[in-house]
Amino acid sequence: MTCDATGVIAAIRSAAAVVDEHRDELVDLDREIGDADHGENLKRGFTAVLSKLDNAGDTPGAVLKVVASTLISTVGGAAGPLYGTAFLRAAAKLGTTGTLTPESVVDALDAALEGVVARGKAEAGDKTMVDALTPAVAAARAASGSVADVLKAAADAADQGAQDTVPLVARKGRASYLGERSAGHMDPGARSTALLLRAFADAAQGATP
Amino acid sequence: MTCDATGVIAAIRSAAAVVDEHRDELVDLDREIGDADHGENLKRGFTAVLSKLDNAGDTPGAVLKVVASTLISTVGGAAGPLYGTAFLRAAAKLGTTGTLTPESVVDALDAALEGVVARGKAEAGDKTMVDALTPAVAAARAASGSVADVLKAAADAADQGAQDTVPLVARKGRASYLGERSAGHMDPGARSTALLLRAFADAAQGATP
Amino acid sequence: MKKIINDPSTVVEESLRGLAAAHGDILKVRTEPAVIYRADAPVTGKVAVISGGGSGHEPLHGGFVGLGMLDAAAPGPVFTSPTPDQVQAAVEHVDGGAGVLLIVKNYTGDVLNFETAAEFASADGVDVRTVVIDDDVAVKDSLYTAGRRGVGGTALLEKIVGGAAEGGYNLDECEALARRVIASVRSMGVALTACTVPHVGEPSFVLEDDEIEIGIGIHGEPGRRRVPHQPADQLVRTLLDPVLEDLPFASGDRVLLFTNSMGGTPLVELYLAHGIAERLLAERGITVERRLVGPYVTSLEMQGMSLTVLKVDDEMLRWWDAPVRTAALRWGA
Amino acid sequence: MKKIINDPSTVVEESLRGLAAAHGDILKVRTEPAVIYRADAPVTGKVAVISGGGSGHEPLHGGFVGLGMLDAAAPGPVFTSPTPDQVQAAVEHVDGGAGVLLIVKNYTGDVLNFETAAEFASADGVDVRTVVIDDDVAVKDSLYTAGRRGVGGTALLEKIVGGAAEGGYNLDECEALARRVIASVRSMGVALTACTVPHVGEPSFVLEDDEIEIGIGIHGEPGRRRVPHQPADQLVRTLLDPVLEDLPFASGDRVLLFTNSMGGTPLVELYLAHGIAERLLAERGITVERRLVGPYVTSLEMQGMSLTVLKVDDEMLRWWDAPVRTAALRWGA
Ligand SMILES: Nc1ncnc2c1ncn2[C@@H]1O[C@H](COP(=O)(O)OP(=O)(O)O)[C@@H](O)[C@H]1O
Ligand SMILES: Nc1ncnc2c1ncn2[C@@H]1O[C@H](COP(=O)(O)OP(=O)(O)O)[C@@H](O)[C@H]1O
Ligand SMILES: [Mg+2]
Ligand SMILES: [Mg+2]
Ligand SMILES: [Mg+2]
Ligand SMILES: [Mg+2]
Repeated sequence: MTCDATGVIAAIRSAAAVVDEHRDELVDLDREIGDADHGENLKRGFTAVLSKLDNAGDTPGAVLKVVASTLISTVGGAAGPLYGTAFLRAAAKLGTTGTLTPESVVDALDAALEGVVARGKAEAGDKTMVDALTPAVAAARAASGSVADVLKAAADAADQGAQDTVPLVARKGRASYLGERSAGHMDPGARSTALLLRAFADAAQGATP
Repeated sequence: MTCDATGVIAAIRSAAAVVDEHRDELVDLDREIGDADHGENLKRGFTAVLSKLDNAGDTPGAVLKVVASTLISTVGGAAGPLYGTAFLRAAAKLGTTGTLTPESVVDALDAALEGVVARGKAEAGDKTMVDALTPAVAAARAASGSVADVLKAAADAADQGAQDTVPLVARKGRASYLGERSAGHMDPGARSTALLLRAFADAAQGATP
Repeated sequence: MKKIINDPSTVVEESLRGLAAAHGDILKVRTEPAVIYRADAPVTGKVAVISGGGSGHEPLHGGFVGLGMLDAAAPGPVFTSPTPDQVQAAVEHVDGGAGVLLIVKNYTGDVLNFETAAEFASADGVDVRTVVIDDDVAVKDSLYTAGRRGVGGTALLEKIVGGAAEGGYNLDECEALARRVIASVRSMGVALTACTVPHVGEPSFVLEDDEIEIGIGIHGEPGRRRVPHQPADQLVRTLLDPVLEDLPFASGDRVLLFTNSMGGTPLVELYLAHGIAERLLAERGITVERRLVGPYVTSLEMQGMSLTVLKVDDEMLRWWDAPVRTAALRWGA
Repeated sequence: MKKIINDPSTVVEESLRGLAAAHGDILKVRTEPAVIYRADAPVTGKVAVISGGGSGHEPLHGGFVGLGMLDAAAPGPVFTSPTPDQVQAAVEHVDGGAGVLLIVKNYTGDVLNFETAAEFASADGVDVRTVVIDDDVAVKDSLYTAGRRGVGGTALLEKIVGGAAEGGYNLDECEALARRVIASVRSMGVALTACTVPHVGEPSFVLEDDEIEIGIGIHGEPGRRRVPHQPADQLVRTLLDPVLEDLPFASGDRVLLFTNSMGGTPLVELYLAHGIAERLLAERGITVERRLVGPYVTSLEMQGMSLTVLKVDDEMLRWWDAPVRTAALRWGA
């Protein structure tokens, strides 16, 4: 992947493929502690995104803005506005820059996390996507190296973060209605965050810088 | 059993017991080719009859008239008016006679059959209670001996008649909606007719005349 | 069996208590024998329209008692026709001196029990007429069967004739209108799942995961044939084709289309099916003048639906549109 | 999964087509984004009342669009909140210049999506207020949860506020009334069976033959606890006690009692449960002033029910009684 708009478009395409592949898994996770639609919601959203990617923009930020508004207007549920905000804030952070750098990627991830928290008011430990995104941002910031290295660190940490939601009792979102019974299941939003970051990291493999 | 009102009351009590005992069987038969209520309908009816039997009357006819009106007002469904009519016609045939004779029993059975046919318009072979009652009347008429003998002949023939409904395709009642699919099941009304006649025959064992 | 009941033998009685509590402004309930009747009955000088049948098909018939529809309903035990006493008591409660029309669904039990009641009421000097509705095309009508069943068309019949009775039709006119509606209405149903009668405790029949029962009745009695489950487009056609061929309905006809849930089918599916039926009728050049969509003639919790098509004229439309104020149907009042 | 559908991904769209065909005199439907709105919208000078949410709860909300209730509803996919575009389009269709009240059920997704839409509409100069209903006592309300869910009380809220808006209330008055209704209404539900979301194809949870789920939501999400099935007398008490203790409701209170089916529970059971609830309230000295009984806030084909109790005053009763003309609720018009 290149670190310009074309590369970002390619990364979004692989993210869409990953969502498609894991749709049933995300539905099943949401069935356990939610309402069984998370995979379907994201699939609907990323399918719409795919149809908008051609000529989505000349800069990474412009592309991510199209992704954001498409997700907001097609995903629905809690995940729609949250992921929409995440991509929107990342886009805003990147501004009009034409090429991603490891630093700008970290800053964009950080902005995404802040957006999700601002919108959803969840804290770490509430068993939400924040529990994947928070360690991901920290790991990305601590990592050194290329965009690919930063994203790999983020994805690894997000994987672990998603895994760590299993024993938690949910305090936000639909899973919170279950109280204690929400423990013992992975949070679907944390899992999808980890999947998206992994897709971006894989797409960035061998990218420069 | 004696062949007066007291004896008839006793016979009706055993019939009620038999209905209670076979309630589930009749429900199951009706479930196969009807609407799964025949046993419940008769049980409801005979339970009501039991509560009216004390001092129901001084003659067999008077007792049967109480049975008839109670069945009509509690059974519902097809069986209510049909059995109600059967008992009513039998009661009318017996008139004010104080003691049953083998001949009067045969005539009463015949009147009951005529009543059922008049009301329900079924012919032999239509897969209804008529298929149990028709051979029962014929066998009773052909039999010689006591009231008990006559009733035993009727019950035996009704058993066979009910059995013979199994291969028939129903042309009356709810089972007729099934068309060919009604074949292979015993008609619940034919079965209940056989059960009632057997209860009467058993109660009459050793009766005089 | 999981049901919200206390005891299978008191289901109907307890349910009637709740019905009375819920709709005291519209109807009253009496027991032993059980009758649901208009709160303002008898309406002097008005033809009284009475129906009834087994319970478990709610809102039919009790939910249709009230201004502009039924004067009384006689509710039998679940899926079992009521007794003559109930119908006689209904007549006594609502007879307003202008005669009584009995609307009976064509089942042997219903016909026999209403017949008996009619004899008694006539003997008491009441002018009683009986009409028997038999709109189910799934069943062969011939001299050698119990004939067609009364199903979805019953709701339409009760509304139209009830409206006319409220509007001042005399008994002859009510009866004639009823016979015309019966001659003009046809229905067909399908079950996706069976229902469980409380006193039985087990499903009335068993359908596999991919099987449906075409030509289902409303008493949990099996239908005409089992076929694999099919997409809605095809399923609606499977129901509608025999209905349209039967009367037959032809291009240029004006109809009322009634898309009915058997109880357990949710509205999202029912409206979907209704949309398909509208499209198919339009394709045939048949004009849908009025429609009714919802669970009105049900079979407990059964999943499935039925389609009813009534060929209408201005007279029928007038009484369909007339004010009605019942628990289940209400407009203009 | 046996459903009357063609394709899980087009269920809502096809169902809306049928809804529009069935009720053309009351409502219109537009797609991409999907909105159901009053046939006569916008009503100039009237506060517009808009709600919406995931589909699968029909007749909520689309069945409540019409005179005296909602001006528009935004239907999301099954059990998924609608997107901001839908809500924005709804506002555009029905804004009559007197401001817009958004009625939102308290779910994270609904709140976030409506919030976004409200921001856009406000930016366009529309006076938009949002009220969030959270009547479900099964869920703990605390700073550390998503808070209580909006369930059955939503239907009552939409009727009362819709009536007031039709009756001439301005936006401040509508909002104040809505907040008072929300503060006065409590609900609790139970599932006897699970439901199956079309795009999932399997039941959302599994209940054994003798198990029920207390405190169920309306999205097939599991409830608070599983208990053995119980007789109706006890079950109704299990639902009603926490509702009454919560507000709390006390002797002398006047209430509206809403006995709601989750979809698959037949009316015969629902009225039975309603009768029990009426008796229990009477025993506590609580006066039932009005009642609503039926499947109004459902969860597809789920069997089960909920009880909603609203403490009413004369103002609420006035707008409850006011004319309404929608697909699902209709009186006085
Ligand atoms: N307040 C919140 N803050 C952050 N994430 C949240 C919040 N509420 C829910 N989520 C995330 O959204 C996911 C559920 O998304 P989805 O199933 O698409 O929406 P819904 O819950 O409306 O059905 C949860 O698994 C969780 O990770
Ligand atoms: N026309 C008829 N003539 C004689 N017997 C009939 C007729 N119709 C039905 N039956 C009898 O009634 C029985 C069914 O009774 P039941 O189940 O109590 O009533 P329903 O069919 O109304 O549910 C049938 O098995 C049959 O024997
Ligand atoms: Mg979800
Ligand atoms: Mg039967
Ligand atoms: Mg029956
Ligand atoms: Mg959802």
